Amino acid sequence: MSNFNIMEDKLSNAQIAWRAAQDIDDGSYVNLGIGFPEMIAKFQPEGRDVTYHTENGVLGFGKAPAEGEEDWDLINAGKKAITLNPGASFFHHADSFAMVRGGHLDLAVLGAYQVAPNGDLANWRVGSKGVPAVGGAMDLVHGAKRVAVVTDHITKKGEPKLVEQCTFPLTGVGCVTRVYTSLAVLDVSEGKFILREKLPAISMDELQAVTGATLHIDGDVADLTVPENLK
Amino acid sequence: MSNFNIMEDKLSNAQIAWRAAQDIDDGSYVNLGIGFPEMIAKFQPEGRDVTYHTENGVLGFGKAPAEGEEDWDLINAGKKAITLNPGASFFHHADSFAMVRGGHLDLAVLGAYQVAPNGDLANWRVGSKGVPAVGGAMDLVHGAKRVAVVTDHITKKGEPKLVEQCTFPLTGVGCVTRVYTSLAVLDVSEGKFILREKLPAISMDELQAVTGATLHIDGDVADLTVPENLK
Amino acid sequence: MDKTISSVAEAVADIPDDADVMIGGFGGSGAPIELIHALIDRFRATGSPKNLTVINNNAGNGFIGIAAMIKAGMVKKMVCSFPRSSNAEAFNEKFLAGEIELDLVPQGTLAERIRAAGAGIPAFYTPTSFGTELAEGKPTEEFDGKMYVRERWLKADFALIKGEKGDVVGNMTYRMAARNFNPLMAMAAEKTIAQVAELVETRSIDPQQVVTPGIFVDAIVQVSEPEQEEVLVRTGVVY
Amino acid sequence: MDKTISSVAEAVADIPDDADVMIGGFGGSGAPIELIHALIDRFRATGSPKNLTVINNNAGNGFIGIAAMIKAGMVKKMVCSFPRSSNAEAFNEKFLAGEIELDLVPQGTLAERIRAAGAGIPAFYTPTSFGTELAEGKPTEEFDGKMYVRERWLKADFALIKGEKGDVVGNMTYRMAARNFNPLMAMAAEKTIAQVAELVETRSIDPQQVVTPGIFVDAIVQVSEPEQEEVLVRTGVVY
Repeated sequence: MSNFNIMEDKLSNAQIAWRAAQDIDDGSYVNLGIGFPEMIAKFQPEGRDVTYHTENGVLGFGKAPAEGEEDWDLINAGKKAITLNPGASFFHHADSFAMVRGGHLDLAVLGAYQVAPNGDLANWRVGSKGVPAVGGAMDLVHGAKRVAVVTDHITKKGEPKLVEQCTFPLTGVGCVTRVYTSLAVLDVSEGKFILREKLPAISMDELQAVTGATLHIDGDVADLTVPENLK
Repeated sequence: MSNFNIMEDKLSNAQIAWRAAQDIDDGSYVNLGIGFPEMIAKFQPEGRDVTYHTENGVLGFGKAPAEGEEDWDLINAGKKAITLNPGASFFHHADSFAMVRGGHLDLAVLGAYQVAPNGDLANWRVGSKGVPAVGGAMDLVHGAKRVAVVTDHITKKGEPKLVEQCTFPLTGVGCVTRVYTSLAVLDVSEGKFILREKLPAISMDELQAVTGATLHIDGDVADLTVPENLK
Repeated sequence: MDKTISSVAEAVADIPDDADVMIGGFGGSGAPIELIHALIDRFRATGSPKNLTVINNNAGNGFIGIAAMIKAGMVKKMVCSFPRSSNAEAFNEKFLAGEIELDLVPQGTLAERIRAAGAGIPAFYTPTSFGTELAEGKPTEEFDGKMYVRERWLKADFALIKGEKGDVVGNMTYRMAARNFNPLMAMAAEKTIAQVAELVETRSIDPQQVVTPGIFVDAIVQVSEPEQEEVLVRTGVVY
Repeated sequence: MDKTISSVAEAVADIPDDADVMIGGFGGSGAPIELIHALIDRFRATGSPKNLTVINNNAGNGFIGIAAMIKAGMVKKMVCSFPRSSNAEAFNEKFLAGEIELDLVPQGTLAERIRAAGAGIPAFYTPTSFGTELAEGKPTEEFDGKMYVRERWLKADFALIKGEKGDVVGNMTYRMAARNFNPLMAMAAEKTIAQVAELVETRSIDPQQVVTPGIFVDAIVQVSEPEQEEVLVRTGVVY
């Protein structure tokens, strides 16, 4: 066994976001889910021209304004104040979700409670208690050319989030195409998790042990590395 | 028998259009079909503020421009040049037909080959020969609060256009609510033609004789009169 | 034709008990706060309208707008996509106490159902929610190898919406992302009541820039300096 | 991101044989005449693209635009609502000779099917055409006591559209009633190619005035003084 300590050696959310950001193509249209996925924009590689979509009817928004500079008619789906990049546009909610469902986005990135190898995603509620809220998650998982998930590899209790079958209520069936976790990068294809990258320090056995579904290998497994200065 | 001569004494198209125009309410939104129905706008009573809709995405158009003044990006569904009234708006075809199907128009007026007492309308083709063309007719018969027809009472060959059952291909089923003909004004309700007005010179028997469906009376039958100077 | 109403009180005067009311806005933008508050005033003064079904993306925040309607006890049911948020106690408390109903609809489906109502489309198929608990009991169908859920149009008796500029015949524009659900709801209600920051007396909005054509608007009232929901929530204003 | 193409010839260079091509415009307004003519030039020079299915409200008029495509023999099938009109001989002759197919679609259904394709809605119900021969073979269903016909989305491989102003990322506006089908087709095609009278080099169109957001446009070319179909037809121009 290696001396890999999962709680200490796994990637932070910022590091996962950084890794996911490397796969955002120049010229692409992207929707980043509320919360953790939003962080990805911060790590967009230099020189790539990416247009961000938000469900409430804005295409081409930029960074958050300075505090005190907010215009509350200019917000994203997470209700946070945003600014506009040149070339932006406004539209109503039906046109906004036409972009989502109609296959016009190149990429949507969401968080996850659970992902299964058949592409099923559970990310909207964990049980029947409390007030349910779905927002645009069930729409976002359909239509985008690629639907990626960013997530810790395991829950705070140490349970796997990559599972043979989702036990939490589903957000969508067969929708996820790639998963970026705190330990690995995996493609979801033909009912399998295909391991593309893993942290160099973790062994295959260790990784499989904290994964609730079989990991498949198809070609090389690259090292998952992030910039040293990024914590 | 009276000495009514149907070919000489019936109303002209202009006179039918004048009669139909009297029923256009102040403040209403109206679509007038291509051709004969378009003539109705000319007879809109003074003091009524009517907004005309055309399928190709204009609300609030006005008269035709003077010859030589046409802008061919400003046309109606009949491809004729139009002008704008103050308060006009442009929109795309899906929004335009949302207005039609969605019940937002107060009135649509169309021509007819045949109308039946169940409200069926045939006005788009007379047979299987030639090039068929439907345009917006099948949409216009649905959604408007009132769907009226303007038509000669009989064909050029003297055959009735108000018939028990349409024999020409249908444009819509159960859609017509009122008919203005060259001899009479009729409501179409509960599977019946209900006579509301007729030319004073024609007797009930004579009118029934040139009508291919039973005429029903429900209350008074008023005189159908038009201004003397209108030919 | 003049659809102008002189006060928000008058504008909402004929909304009866048990009405289905769409209310525009998303999060802190685009909510017709003054129309909502006029409705609350009426309820406080007369006990009516009550038992309302309110259709909005959210279920109110803070102590104003829809949250204040809920708190006041006017709302029987919320139809929305995202009732849960950091300042949604008004709804949360009533919901957990079983005192308010919730019809949870995915956001894109909510928008499309409202648009369908306005466009005379009684039902449509969407991939959204297929295979989830929100599709339970709904017809499904396969098209081109993919599964879809059939959804019905969503109509309302009234829509309360907020625009930026309006004219006397009801043509409207919106300010930035405050557009959101407002143009859709305008199409889907039996009667649409709009508040605008600027009501131009003449019919002078550029026809190419009209977002909501007047045909979709029944009454329009000027509220020159409208409150912004987000600001009211952040400053803890109680209505 | 720069979607600018320097010539109409280059813009249409990759449309293959057998493609489904949506072409914007209604009657004499909004037709991308120069893109169409560039396609005809290519066909005359190379014999390709041929066997096209063309989707447009009409089926060409006079001796230019779609009529010239038909005359040239590039078109296998027309999907349209109104092929018959006073100057539609090009289509009429081929149709009556059995040399071109026709899929006749009511105008509002055509618009909605195209919009549905762009919006990811595979099918919807409409009252239009119920009980008529154009509904034969289509599923029908009753909703709230009224009968409706189920219609499928209508997609295309390419859309050729015409706008007034455009920017390098594909944001577009339209001139008056030349808007018509253009914004819908932009949404419904795998690849949308737009010609605009003014192509602004910077991304400077007011975000509130954009009608077609750039996400729906793949290639944009400037045609500074575009021909107007109606004028070409009236003056008898032959292409």
